[in-house]
Amino acid sequence: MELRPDLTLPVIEYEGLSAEESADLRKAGIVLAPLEQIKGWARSNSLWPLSFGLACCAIEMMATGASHYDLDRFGIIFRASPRQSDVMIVAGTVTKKMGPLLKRLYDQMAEPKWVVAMGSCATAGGPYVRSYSVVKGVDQIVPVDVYIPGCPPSPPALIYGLNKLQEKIRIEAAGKKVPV
Amino acid sequence: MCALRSEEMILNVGPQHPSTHGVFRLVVTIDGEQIVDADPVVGYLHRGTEKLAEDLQYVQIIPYTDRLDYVASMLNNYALCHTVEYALDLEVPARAEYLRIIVMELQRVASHLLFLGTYLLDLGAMSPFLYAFQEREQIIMLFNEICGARLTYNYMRVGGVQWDAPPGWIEKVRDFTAQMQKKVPMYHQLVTGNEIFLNRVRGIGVISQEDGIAYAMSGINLRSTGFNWDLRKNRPYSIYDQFEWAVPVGKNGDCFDRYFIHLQEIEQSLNIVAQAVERVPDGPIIGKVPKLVRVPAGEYYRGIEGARGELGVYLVSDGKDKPYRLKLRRPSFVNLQILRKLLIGQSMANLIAILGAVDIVLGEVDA
Amino acid sequence: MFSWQATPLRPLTLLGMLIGVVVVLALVLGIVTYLIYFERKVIGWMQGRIGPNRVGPLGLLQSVADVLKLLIKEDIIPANADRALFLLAPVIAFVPSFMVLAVIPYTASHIFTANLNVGLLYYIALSSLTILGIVMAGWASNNKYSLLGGMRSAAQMISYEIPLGLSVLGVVMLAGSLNLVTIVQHQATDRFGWYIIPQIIGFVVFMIAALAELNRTPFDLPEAESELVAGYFTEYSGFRFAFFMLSEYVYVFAISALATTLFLGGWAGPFLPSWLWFAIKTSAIIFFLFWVRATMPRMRGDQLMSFAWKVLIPVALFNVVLTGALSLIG
Amino acid sequence: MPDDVTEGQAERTAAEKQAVAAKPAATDAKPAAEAKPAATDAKPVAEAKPAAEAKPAAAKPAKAAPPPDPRVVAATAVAEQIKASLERALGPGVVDETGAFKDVPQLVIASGKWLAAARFLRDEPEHAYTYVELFAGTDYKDKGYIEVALYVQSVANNRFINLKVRTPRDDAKLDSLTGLFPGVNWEEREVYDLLGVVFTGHPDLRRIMMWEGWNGYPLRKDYSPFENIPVKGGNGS
Repeated sequence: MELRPDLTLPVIEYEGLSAEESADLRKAGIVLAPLEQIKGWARSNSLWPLSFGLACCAIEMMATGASHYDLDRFGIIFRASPRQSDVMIVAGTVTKKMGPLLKRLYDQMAEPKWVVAMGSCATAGGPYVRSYSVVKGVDQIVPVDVYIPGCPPSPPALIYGLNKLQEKIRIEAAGKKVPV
Repeated sequence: MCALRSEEMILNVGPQHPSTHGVFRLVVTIDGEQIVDADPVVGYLHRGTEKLAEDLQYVQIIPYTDRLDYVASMLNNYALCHTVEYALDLEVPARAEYLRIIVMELQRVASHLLFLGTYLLDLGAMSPFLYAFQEREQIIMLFNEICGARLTYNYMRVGGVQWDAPPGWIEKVRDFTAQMQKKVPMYHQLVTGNEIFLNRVRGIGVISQEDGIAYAMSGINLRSTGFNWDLRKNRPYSIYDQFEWAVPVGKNGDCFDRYFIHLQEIEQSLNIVAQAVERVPDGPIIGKVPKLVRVPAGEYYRGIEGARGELGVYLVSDGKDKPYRLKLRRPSFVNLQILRKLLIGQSMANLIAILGAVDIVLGEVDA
Repeated sequence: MFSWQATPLRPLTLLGMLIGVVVVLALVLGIVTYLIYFERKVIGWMQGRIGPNRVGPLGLLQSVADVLKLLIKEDIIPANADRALFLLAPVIAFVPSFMVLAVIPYTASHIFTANLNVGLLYYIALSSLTILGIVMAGWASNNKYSLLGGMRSAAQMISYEIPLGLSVLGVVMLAGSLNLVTIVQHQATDRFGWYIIPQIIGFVVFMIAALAELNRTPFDLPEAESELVAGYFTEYSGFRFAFFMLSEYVYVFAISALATTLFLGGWAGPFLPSWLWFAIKTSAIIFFLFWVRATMPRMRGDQLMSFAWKVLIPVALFNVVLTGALSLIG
Repeated sequence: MPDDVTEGQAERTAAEKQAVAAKPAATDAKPAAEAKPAATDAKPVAEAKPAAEAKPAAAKPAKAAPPPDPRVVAATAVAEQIKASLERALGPGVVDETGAFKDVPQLVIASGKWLAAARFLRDEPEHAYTYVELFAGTDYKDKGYIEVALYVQSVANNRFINLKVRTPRDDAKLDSLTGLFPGVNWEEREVYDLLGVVFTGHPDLRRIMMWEGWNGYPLRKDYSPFENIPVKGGNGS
């Protein structure tokens, strides 16, 4: 006789998932869902960004990592190697010359990985949107999770953005849809 | 040694590399740990500022200068405004000049602090970086108070400054200056006397005076060779001639001299600020400037002493409200050319010490 | 006194041994987890920061989250890497770091200690095995930074093995034994007290060589972030990277424990229980290591080598001669 | 060839230049106090002229302007004096045009003599223009040439001049100065990259800001980013 877990287990509707995904998650059942949440907890609390500064925003990123704001409080420490980092903070203007290299760095990072577009240049080209050599937003190259406005965003803004990313990781791990 | 000659290896340092301070690539050919050739590749942050400026009015270009040498934005602001004022023969009110001097010299301190921090971080010492940032943060807070921005100030205007100092700001600057003057000896204790540090930077990356001039170097890189050349003294602009201060000059032109002059310049800049805050006059903060600045047709070039060297603006005007051509003489760009010469023959471990001491900001190199 | 060697091997004893192993392992993992936390906190305080404080109370779960995250992260094996060696390298680097812990006498009752006659030799011999793992990692990654890091590491660790070995010779001469338990007992009865007093030169050499062996600042060239990105483990991600990190911190603990044992009288001390004495002394040494890390810049490769061969080894040799002469007179 | 073109252009632009030079003089006649320090600055130069030069610089082009700016007059005199010196050494036709803006003397060098003139001014002890302050290229689309400006400074005498050279837009070619001033190496590469001037004799003439394969020269006035789609993706390698 065929085992039908979707019949034997209580039917849970996961928010923001397609019917198949919802069914998959139901098959996994109650045990695995909290496991996902634990994973989400670990991942969100140990976000290691790639130390990768492009322009002005990098200075604010450094200032955020320094004593006054101290990203280490959130368990965020900068790693030099893309292999060991989880999140790429694109801090600054992405030029057309830099774009392919940025893509390569993104590809070198291990899953799961996230991208934060810091500042208006990385978001949409910023003041250089009319320039011949600037990519109008890093989302043309890599998928972006969090956009932080500002030119450059102040350290509190960056911290807020990273906290939002942590929240997003946890919400997604709980199987819900991230409110936009 | 020759018998043990090994295969040469090409190593790509950057564009993403922790010690290139941004997107700078250095293709080094190494033989063991010895550098045989080095080819700096720049342009990863080329944003076309000069082209964009041709479509902008003068006041609209000022924010773009902020983003050139983004650790010394005030000085960039000034370079542009000064050139336009020079072209217009404009008189700047005294209060504006004093405010400019104060923010420019504080900016120089902030910029040099950032150099100290990152340079020592490159050499493997973590703490000085964080100490330097603490001090820098205080300067940033002062700037935040006077113009509402932390990094890209857009503070200066043709003929003056945009905002007057808020009440109590001058006193805050005075307090900070006094406190910072006491902290400089602390840096000497922490870093200058460290034997490991001295061994890494003394006698490394020596620039001779002839090379310094031939390679058109400027700023601390040139002064470290023993050549006394500071535009604030040699071609006085603004009101620098009204203050008592000295130009620190190096002896050997090595990395240590460059580091040490940075520290000494912090002292001198604080010195200027301390004198300036005592005699800030009252009055208007911006001169009689037309709403729409039109520069008479012609060519103008003015260089000022930026944090990294001679920061110049070359302005070709055809009499309109927009420049016909705006060329920026970026000191980092010019200074960086000597890198190849400095690196060849050195060991890999010295690469970082040499590159760091040239003190470049990529936003300025690539413009 | 309890000794495993004196106990015949019965199923019950075997079970006891296994339990002992698991307890030590769990203990060390706990220690390492909080060592990382402690390092981040201590260095943070020295730099005017707060350090991790958001994950769990006071940030105590920070390292747990880090390790968990690394374990569930994607494990990348670069396409051009030497697959077999790449997989093997973290294991080879990691296993000896735990094996050396077998000889450390934590308490007065050596329940968890192999009372080896050649304990010190065993430690030094096994700890040099890690170099193999590091060189393998550097070579197998097929990355130039990794290779340079691995090579530098090998050169550095081999050079500093010698002063490390020589520096403990004085202790061995005074105690007349290579057995770590005996060394601790000797210190309790020796007329100079702890060996740090008669062996001060040896202690200094030992600490410097230990810093170099651990690849810590100012000798952290192999993983010099500003030069070689992340040194020999540049290409490692996920739990393989965690293995390298773990072995590094296990060694921090192990070398501090060894220093305590050799120079600070091990578990011996008045009033407090012996394990607490051991913990206090070891923590002090660990704190010292972190302190140095927060203070010093990095040395340069050639200076590092010449320092080992031209300064440390002669000094260590002199110490051996001096100790011999003194014990001949005394 | 190019020389004819530049010569012809020079003829026409000379008049313009003078008119332009006169204009600032007219505007800044009022703030006399402002002009004073610059005037005193220029004075020693003006005094040094007769001492150094037996031949008097007869032509003073700024004389026609209503109230002549003393800075411009002095600077133009210096330019004339340098022109005379150059022509004595390198023969006539070296300098196409002289003039001044504010206190900066300007000389337009014939493009064929660019390297020789720069070398002469660097090596001759009386000039000793050894330090390059600025190297910039400007595209004059309407006039059909690209102008390269070189601000060189005499460290010993503490003065600086603006040397200029013009080359046609369609076939922009100049001698490289890298042999004289290593410091213009990257500047020339930048001008090559952004304005398309080929520097013959440059040891390493590659694009510097954009990558090889990029189409067009962005700083030219007729450049449009939409027509110049890059040939291939940039990665700099």
